Amino acid sequence: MNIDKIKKEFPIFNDKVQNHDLVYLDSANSSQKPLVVVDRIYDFYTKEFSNVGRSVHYLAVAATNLYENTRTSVQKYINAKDKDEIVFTKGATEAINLVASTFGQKYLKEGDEVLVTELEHHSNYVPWHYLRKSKGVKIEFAEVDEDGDISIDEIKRKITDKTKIIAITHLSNVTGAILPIKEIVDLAHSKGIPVLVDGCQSAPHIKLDMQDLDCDFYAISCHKMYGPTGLGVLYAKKKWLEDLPPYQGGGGMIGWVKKNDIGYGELPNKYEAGTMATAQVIAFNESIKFLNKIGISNIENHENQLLKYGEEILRKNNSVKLIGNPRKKGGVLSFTIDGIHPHDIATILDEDGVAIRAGHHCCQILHDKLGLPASARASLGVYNTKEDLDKLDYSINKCKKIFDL
Amino acid sequence: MNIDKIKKEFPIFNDKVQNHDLVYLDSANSSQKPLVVVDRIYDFYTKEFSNVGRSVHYLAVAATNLYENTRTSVQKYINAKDKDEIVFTKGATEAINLVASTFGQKYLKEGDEVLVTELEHHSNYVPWHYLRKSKGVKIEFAEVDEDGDISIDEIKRKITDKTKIIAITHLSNVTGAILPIKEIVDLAHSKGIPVLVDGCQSAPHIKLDMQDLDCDFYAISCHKMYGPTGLGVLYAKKKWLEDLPPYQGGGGMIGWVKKNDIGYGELPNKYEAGTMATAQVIAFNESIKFLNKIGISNIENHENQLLKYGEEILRKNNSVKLIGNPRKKGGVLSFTIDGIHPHDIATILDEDGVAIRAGHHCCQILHDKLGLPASARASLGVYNTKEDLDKLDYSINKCKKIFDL
Amino acid sequence: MNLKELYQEIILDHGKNPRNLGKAENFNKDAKGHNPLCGDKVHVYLKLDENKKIEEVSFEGQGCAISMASASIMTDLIRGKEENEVKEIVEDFLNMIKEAPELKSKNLKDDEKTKLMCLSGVKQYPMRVKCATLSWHTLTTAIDKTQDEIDKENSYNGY
Amino acid sequence: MNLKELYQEIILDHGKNPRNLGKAENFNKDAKGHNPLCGDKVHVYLKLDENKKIEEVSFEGQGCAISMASASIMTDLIRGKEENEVKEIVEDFLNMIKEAPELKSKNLKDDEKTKLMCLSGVKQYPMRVKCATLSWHTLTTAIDKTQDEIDKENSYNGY
Ligand SMILES: Cc1ncc(COP(=O)(O)O)c(C=O)c1O
Ligand SMILES: Cc1ncc(COP(=O)(O)O)c(C=O)c1O
Repeated sequence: MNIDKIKKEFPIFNDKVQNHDLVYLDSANSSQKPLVVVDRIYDFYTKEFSNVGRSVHYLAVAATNLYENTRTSVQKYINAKDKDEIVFTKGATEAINLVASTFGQKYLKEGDEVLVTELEHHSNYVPWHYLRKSKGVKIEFAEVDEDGDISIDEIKRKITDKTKIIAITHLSNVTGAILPIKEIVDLAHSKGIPVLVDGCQSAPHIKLDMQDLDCDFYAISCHKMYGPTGLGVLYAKKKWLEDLPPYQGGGGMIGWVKKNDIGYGELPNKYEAGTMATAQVIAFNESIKFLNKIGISNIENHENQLLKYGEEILRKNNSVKLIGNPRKKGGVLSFTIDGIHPHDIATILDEDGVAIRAGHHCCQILHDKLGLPASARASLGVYNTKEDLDKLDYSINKCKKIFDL
Repeated sequence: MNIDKIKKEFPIFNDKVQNHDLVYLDSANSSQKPLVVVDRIYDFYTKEFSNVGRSVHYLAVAATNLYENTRTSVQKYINAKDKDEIVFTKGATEAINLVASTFGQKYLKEGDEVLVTELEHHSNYVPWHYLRKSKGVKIEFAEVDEDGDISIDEIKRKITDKTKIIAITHLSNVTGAILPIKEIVDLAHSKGIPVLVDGCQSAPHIKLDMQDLDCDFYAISCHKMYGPTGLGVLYAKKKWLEDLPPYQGGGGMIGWVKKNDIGYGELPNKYEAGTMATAQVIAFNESIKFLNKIGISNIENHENQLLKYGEEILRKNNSVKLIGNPRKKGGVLSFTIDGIHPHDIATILDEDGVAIRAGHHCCQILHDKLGLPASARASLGVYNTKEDLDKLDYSINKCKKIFDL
Repeated sequence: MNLKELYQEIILDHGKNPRNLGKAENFNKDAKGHNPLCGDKVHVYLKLDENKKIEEVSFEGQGCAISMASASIMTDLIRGKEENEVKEIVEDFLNMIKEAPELKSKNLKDDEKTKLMCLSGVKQYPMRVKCATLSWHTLTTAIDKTQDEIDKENSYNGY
Repeated sequence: MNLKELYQEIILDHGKNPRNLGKAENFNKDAKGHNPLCGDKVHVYLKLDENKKIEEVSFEGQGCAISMASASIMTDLIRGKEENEVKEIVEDFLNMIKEAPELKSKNLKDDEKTKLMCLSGVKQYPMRVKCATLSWHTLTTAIDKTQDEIDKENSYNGY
């Protein structure tokens, strides 16, 4: 696996940013885009543009086919059983809102429990909070252990007779913990509880297999997968998509419309109201092809090696404290430095062209638990190298010098 | 105003499509994109990409500024009072769903009435239908007259003590009727009723002034405004955005987060949950600049002239029946031909490179009322010419020949 | 693409003057089909005799030349055939429209095949395939309907 | 951009050893400020005497060097000044951070201006402007608070 070659496929690394080579360590936030994806958007808009599924003219037919091709690619990428189980959304956030809203509407009532974890991103907490407000549903939190991990035992402890759904991250965007989803789903299903998985951080980095995981819902964010912004995927088992009420209403999702009643369309149309993100969906096919070309297990290996290397050098660096030491970990290096606030770290690193993120990373519950107002996070993508991590280390030392540590 | 020059700004017209010059008469469905917009997307992804508002590094700061610049441009384009009144959504459909859901939640109860019209697109009916199902709200329809128009008197007739909101199109995507929104808003406000306007078809074609119209909500679809797919705008008066509950929940829209409760962020963040369509928002600024450069009143004039010309030649064409003859009309030519189904028309026209739309155009209520299962629709954009309409006429005659009319 | 292949004489004729149009008198099975994207509708009526032979068949509908012609030709063709034969013909037809170069069914006579092949022009028009197949899918629905479903429907009128 | 300008000696010093940190004993006005995107928090306590002069001021908070230094310098600077003078200073400071090249307030002595200008390095770091201004906005909120609002708050604890 030739990272230099792969890196060259990303135009952003070919130019200097602010007179520096860009050391991009913010992929958990959003990944950079390979040229093939950007080119596809360009070509589609300049040569082939049409809206999807509504007109019978040539361009519309072609666009509709391209759009549906991406659905098939996504299906294959995550090994879903049926292409109708792939719903395109605005993002992972919308995907989770869709499930919380429709599942909540149909199945949740006062006193029912939703089990989430302390690792959850706000996008996998706020939508459930709405049901607390509107229906009196209770939200229970599986707690992280001292390693920033969640064990299957903790899940077991928190499941009660009232647990109606489990909403859980696959890979924590702060501690990097990879949770044992398959075991959790097994456990949950043995009690008749469906499971929604927030797969934002896992989808670009580890192999996914919906039929093996057997989860009920899986939310994906395309812009973290080397794809365009404004696009996400909800995977849901067909039985749920057939069973749950529709989410947004509008053009394209109807079956028939009368003044006194409305019938809804078949899958997957039922959940794709209005003009969709046509160009983005079509371009996302190139992201999938890009991932497939390299091979997700190669990506996983590469990022694992980098992660180990990064942990090694940061552990050696005095006053740097790594956050989380989970059993299984993905490419996220969150840390603090005693005496320097994460924002100051990020600003000083940025001056060297090293882009990381500082803050609570939309995980305030977790930061409260860890007793941290904020943390610094370096996160990995397929284009990162050991040199990037060396530069990170170098710039951290610069921070320490400025702050006289 | 030099249409040839303007047309050259749209790369799609520079190549043959299916060995024909493209005669694109489907802009009411979605418009073609000028090169500046596509280039902006390209440059952003290849040189400047970062997520918005979350990281403190250079690229993130720059992206955030660009993102907010578009908000200001939209504000100016529609003359809204405050930039925080501009909310970016997935599309107009989401914008309307947002209002129906949040307004419905807070203000609607059993027996309350929502007043829509028979002209409405499904996107401005289905979201209200949900409230009928969930809350027992009633939906009343202002009826079209024989000209496919809605008069202020008809609105007056349909308002009752129970009317809690009016949701109405500005410009019908079938009959082309431009409704007297300002008068309707005046009337509604005199009775304390807020008004949501579906501005999908008006925004790219006629001058908008939110402060003058004084409506409460206005929904816009960017892909019909020479902008990217997957993006819409909700304009809402600040008092509403402050007053209504949030819509989707997730990252970026929170104020503070605790295990037992959540506070929401300030405007406009409150309504922009999750990673937004960053690249699309940034590129949409170029669409606004493009519209401003030509000048919306020039566009309006140009399209009006074309519309008159189109009506003239189609009226002369035997067996073509135009749909709708409203007092004020925008650039939409819907028609039927006795003895040829609209789908057959569209297919035959397509063979000549003439792209129109056939079907119910997401307006089934209206088609039921008109007694039509479907219609054919040629709709105009800034790049259209009289020659385009001549070709339309020519190809219609070819249809007639094939069908022996 | 080729308009002449799509709009052959026989299609235009059946499109303009559909055979077997109207509600059947004594039908014992029926089904409605609908394409929500374009608004095409069809209602197929069947009268099966005690041997599951199609004694009478007709349809009501609104649609383009392709869909009307397809329904017209279909109804002409299945009258007198047995339920199982018809199901086999439907499958054969759908295969042909989707990808197969020709019809293979032993339950179709050569002149019937020729007639049906007039609809094959639609292959080159993906958006129009649904027009050609709607009535065929609806026919299958009607045949597969159980007495239970029929009873239930009689008390509801969806669209 | 220039890190040295941003992290001047005085900023680092105030950042590391903030003055006036802690909850005031006998405050009569206070307010909490919060930046939801980054998690910075500040709580400003004021004791105003009968002439609306700021007798005592302190703050509690979590944040970066910039925000801690800004709060520290601010609190040092406003002690002993009158409410109206302070409001004018806040405005002057916010203007300077936003765009004005210098401070203009007559209520600031020259050495006070020099101290405050140490925060001007933040101008070149748009994402950090909020760090520098959070405590100042919070100060304004505290000053503007009515007795009614104070009473109401005592029964609720938002964050
Ligand atoms: C009048 C009208 N309203 C609403 C919509 C829905 O807009 P979108 O599909 O962009 O969400 C459209 C376009 O499809 C429209 O023409
Ligand atoms: C773990 C996790 N969940 C959910 C999200 C939300 O995804 P999006 O912002 O693309 O909707 C993110 C990314 O921001 C994330 O990292």
